[in-house]
Amino acid sequence: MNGGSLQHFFAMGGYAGYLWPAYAVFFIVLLADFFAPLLRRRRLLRELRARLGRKAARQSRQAPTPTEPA
Amino acid sequence: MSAALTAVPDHVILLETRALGFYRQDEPVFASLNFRLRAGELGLIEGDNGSGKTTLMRILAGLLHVDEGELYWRGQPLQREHCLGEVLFLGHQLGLKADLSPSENLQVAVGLHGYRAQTTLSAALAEVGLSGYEDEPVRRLSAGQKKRAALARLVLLPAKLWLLDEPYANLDRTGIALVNRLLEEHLARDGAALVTSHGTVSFHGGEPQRIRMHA
Amino acid sequence: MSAALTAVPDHVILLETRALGFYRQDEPVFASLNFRLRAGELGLIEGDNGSGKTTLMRILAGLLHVDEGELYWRGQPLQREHCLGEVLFLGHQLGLKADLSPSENLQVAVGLHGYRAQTTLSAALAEVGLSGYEDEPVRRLSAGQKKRAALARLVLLPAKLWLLDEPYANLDRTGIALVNRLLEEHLARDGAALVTSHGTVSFHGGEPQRIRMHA
Amino acid sequence: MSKWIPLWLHKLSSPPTFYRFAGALRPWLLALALLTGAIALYGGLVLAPADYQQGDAYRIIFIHVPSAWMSLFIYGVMGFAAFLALVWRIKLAEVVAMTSAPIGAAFTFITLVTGSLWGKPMWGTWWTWDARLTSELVLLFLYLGVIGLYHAFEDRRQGARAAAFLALIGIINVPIVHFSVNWWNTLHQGSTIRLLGPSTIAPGMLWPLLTMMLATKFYYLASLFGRVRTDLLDLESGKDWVRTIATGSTLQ
Amino acid sequence: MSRPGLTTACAAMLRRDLTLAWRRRGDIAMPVLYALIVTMLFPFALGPEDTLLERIAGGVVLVTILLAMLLALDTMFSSDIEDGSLEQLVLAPQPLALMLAMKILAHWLTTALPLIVISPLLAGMLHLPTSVMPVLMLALLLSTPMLSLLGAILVALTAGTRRSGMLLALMLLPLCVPVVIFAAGAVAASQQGLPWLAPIAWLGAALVLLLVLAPLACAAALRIALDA
Amino acid sequence: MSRPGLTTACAAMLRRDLTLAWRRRGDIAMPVLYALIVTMLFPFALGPEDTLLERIAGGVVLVTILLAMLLALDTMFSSDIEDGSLEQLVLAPQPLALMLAMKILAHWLTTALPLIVISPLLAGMLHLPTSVMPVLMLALLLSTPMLSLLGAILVALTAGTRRSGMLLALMLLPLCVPVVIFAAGAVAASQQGLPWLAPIAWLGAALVLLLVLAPLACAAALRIALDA
Ligand code: HEM
Ligand SMILES: Nc1ncnc2c1ncn2[C@@H]1O[C@H](COP(=O)(O)OP(=O)(O)OP(=O)(O)O)[C@@H](O)[C@H]1O
Ligand SMILES: Nc1ncnc2c1ncn2[C@@H]1O[C@H](COP(=O)(O)OP(=O)(O)OP(=O)(O)O)[C@@H](O)[C@H]1O
Ligand SMILES: [Mg+2]
Ligand SMILES: [Mg+2]
Repeated sequence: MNGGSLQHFFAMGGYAGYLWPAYAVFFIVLLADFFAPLLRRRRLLRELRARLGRKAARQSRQAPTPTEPA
Repeated sequence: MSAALTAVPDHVILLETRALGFYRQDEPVFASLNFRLRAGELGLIEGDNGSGKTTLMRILAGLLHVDEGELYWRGQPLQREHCLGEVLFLGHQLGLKADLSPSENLQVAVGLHGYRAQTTLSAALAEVGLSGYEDEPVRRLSAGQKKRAALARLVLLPAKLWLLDEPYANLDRTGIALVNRLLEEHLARDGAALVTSHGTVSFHGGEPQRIRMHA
Repeated sequence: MSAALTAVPDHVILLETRALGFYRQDEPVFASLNFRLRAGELGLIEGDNGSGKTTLMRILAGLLHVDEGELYWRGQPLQREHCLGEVLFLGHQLGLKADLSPSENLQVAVGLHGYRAQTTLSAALAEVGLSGYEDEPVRRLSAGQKKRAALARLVLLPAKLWLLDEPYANLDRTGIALVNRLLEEHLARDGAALVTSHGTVSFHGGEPQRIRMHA
Repeated sequence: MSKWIPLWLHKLSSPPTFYRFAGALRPWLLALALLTGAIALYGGLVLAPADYQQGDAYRIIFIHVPSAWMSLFIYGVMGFAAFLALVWRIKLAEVVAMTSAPIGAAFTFITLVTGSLWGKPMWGTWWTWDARLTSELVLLFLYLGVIGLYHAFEDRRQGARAAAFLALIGIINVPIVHFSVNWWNTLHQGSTIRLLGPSTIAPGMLWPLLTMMLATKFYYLASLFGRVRTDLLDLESGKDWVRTIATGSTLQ
Repeated sequence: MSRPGLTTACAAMLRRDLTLAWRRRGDIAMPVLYALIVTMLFPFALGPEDTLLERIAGGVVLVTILLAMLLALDTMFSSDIEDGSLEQLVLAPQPLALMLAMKILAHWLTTALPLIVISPLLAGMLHLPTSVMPVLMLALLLSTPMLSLLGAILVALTAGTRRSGMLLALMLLPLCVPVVIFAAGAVAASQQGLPWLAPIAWLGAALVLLLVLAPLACAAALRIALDA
Repeated sequence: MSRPGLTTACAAMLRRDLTLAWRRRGDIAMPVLYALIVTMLFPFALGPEDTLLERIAGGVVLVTILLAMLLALDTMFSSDIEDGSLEQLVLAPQPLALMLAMKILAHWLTTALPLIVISPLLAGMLHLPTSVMPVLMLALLLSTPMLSLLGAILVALTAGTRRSGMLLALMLLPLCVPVVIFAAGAVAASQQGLPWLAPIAWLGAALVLLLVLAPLACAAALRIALDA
């Protein structure tokens, strides 16, 4: 394909202003949809590690101190 | 701390009621109530269900108007502006926002009242047995845990007079011991407290003054 | 009354839990809880604040689902349809409409559950010490009076099993005695009851079965 | 009760098994989606001839129609999973239903946007309150309602069941979207493409469309598996198998 | 010791809710006042031009009344949840769906009925021709119970959550739209002298279906929402 | 032992209310969604005729936004009363009027501001000309705080009563009407190419007055309402 027909291709018979935004929305939305859970997964694992750490700390703190007598 | 050294001037009568009475629909809830509460003293308000304990507390806190008789604060006729910030009230409704965590709730209280000397927020929460629950929304706490979160205000805020309406309700035994310990420390700091309670309060810091409400 | 004559068949195991467990956010509130409650028996659920007493009660009442383990009712796996109307639940929230009077509130309950034999509405209110307050809107009652209005359901409605979450809270001494008397009568009628409480329950109708919740 | 489900399905519905299964399959699904998608795009944008009426604008069809189909298809999947979740309390079904919702919402959104981008040159307006357009907008609201309800609950599983209930109620909207062009006189195109029976569309336009339809299906599965894996980690965060993953070990 | 019959139980529920509504009769007036205010504000906001007002009257009245109902929906179960009455209802030995149907009926009687009664007044304020009013009221009589029933399901679903307000609006919208379209369609047709029976018949059929299904769905939803 | 300064206290209050709003961010979206739904229902109810919609757009948007705010007003103090936080606030050693001003500010930020932000969208849905939008937003910026302030006094007055709903609507109506008239007047004038500054100036003057007086009145009203 030469430059002229490429330009012709992008012009889309004068409908470029409608066609390309449509395709852009299609790809952007799907990309966002695909990567959102991956980011969430990373955050989740980080939080989970932090929580496990806290829990271990709580348990080690609780173990030696017996419950107060009434 | 410093108050203990200057004991004499502080042992004035903090709160005094003279012939206090309150009416609802022209029927007396209580009438001609007289008592004096000194700094360092604990008053125990006793009475059956519906005898007017909560009503009395709300009057003393300044939430209800005085129908009859007079109220004196440090020997002067009580005016709300004089005792603002010196009185801490804990009622049947705990005044906690269910969507905030205990520590966020306390931060608001501290923002309004300020800290008592030598206390921190996390220490207060630890003292009432809520460590580990600092950041849980209050709605997720059990009934007793909510009560404890409200009690942390007593640890944290500066106030001379505590008005505690049934502070023991919903608490387990360590919780009851906690309230008693807080009261003892408060009295030792020359604070005063008025407490309503139905249970047998095993309070070890001396004999409290008993105020009976007659229904 | 008639049940006392045919005591043997009724002394079956009313409620049984086998390895009951409940999780919140994947953390156990309690786990592997086993107990049996027979007709005529009182179970006392003990545990500190936040140990899961209320949670257990709500599971037994059928308000929360069973996460783990099994529940048996009269020897059969429990299904809500089988025990509807046989279980009466009194929780931290009393289930009273603040705009209705105690007697109106009870009328609704009676409309849904029916009367127990030989009871009337006004007698029930008198028994819980609310005579004179029958037609006062509940919002105008004191904390203890509200509790008593809720307790009147126990007097009035037919039910085999009572689930009472901290029935003593907010009550004065006569109120506590009242709860104990109601419990004794209920057990004598071959009813069963599960009660949570922090205070020392001075219950005179025999030694209750103690169920401890470990936090 | 789960005895009704065949054994292998039962086994697969155990969270750690499915986590591994989905993890293994997902890259392949993604690759398939990209491959078929690329072919469809080349076919649709380059090879296919221009429409004699609409010129090149009709090429929006290659994303509009597959997205529209997906918006309905995913709702169907969600409804089915919701049913399983409500009746048998299968955790995996809850998760599939709840993770389908955002993907479905994404496709619905794409349908609405591409539709109005197509509508401006064809009908002269971005939007009219016509039956198909409105019911598709309602579909978006339904998806958003399901997502919102799910997140409104503190307890994830309880939220999943409540939202599943809502999803089931809303399923009546799916036939309305599909048949609205037959039931009411609308501006929107009637059915031209039939999988069974003759279609009234040129084959040169049809095959890229069907290929794109395949691509979106593959994409849906890939995206779904990714989301399900993440949600399972969250839901099962107390369990040992998640702990081993969190603390960085053998399982991926 | 006998369990009360269904009629007794239904009567007890209905009586309870009506008494409560009467005790708070100010709140019954609330949707009515709201609708009045909205209808009064329109001439202020749009200018008092009779032909314009007449043109939009039917639609504005319908939308206003449905919104006023939406406003009141939120409270259908909320106070019962807060004070624990709903738990007691769930535990009562009566079919929950039936009891909820009574609650929905009471809600409709106390919010929708007053609105329908004043709808001619509202329509008159906007100069709707008197000949159209019977159709408007018929449309309202059929569409308001549908909103009550649909709303009840959704309110029940959000009962256990903290964000009920927004969700309710979001979830109700899709269900509102067809109701509004058909009701407004009937009114518009009648105003233009066209036959208006078809949309009314559709509304009626949908209502019958909902009358049977909605209470059951509502009961199921409530059980899910309370289980926390 | 030192009492915190006014800024600390104000910051604590504001932060508390904003955090609470954020925790229930769904409820912030509620008035917004409500306004969106109302605006969407109009084309359904009136038919999608562009000139008609354009003609009524300004008025409908104003009325809708004010109603959405009215909707949210009711909750300004209610939850604080129920859980006893308001008692604690009254007993705090800080000027109550100032603390209430902070609450009102938080309320405006969380309900009115989002509405103002989406108002161009609403207006666009009804085809209001873009040139009129700045005037519409200016009118909203001045009139919504007035509603918040006036509403706060009324809500405080009705806080102790049980019939708050009706009372609130009844008392707010006379106060709403002038605000709507001036705001709609400005928008209509701008839409017709006439000068619109005079009504805007009136709104501004009233707002300044209210900013000073309303918190004081609100504090006094609350003390009365709690004393029961
Ligand atoms: C916002 C505007 C639009 C929306 C929301 C919309 C929505 C939809 C939906 C939901 C479908 C799938 C229906 C089904 O599978 O049952 C569909 C299909 C389709 N749409 Fe649109 N659409 C819009 C605008 C347009 C425009 C402007 C055109 C072309 C002029 C168009 C052409 C088509 C075609 C050809 C189909 C395939 C029909 C078939 O064979 O099944 N759409 N649209
Ligand atoms: N709605 C809830 N959501 C999440 N967690 C909760 C909820 N209610 C209670 N919890 C948590 O579950 C645990 C058990 O609570 P529960 O109310 O059963 O305790 P309890 O034994 O009744 O205590 P108390 O004596 O204080 O009433 C507590 O740690 C509490 O924080
Ligand atoms: N808001 C109210 N309006 C009218 N009357 C009230 C109100 N609150 C309480 N009362 C009545 O006033 C009397 C005293 O109530 P109060 O709450 O002070 O009692 P109490 O001693 O605190 O009782 P309890 O031990 O039950 O908490 C009671 O008879 C009650 O019915
Ligand atoms: Mg009391
Ligand atoms: Mg408890």
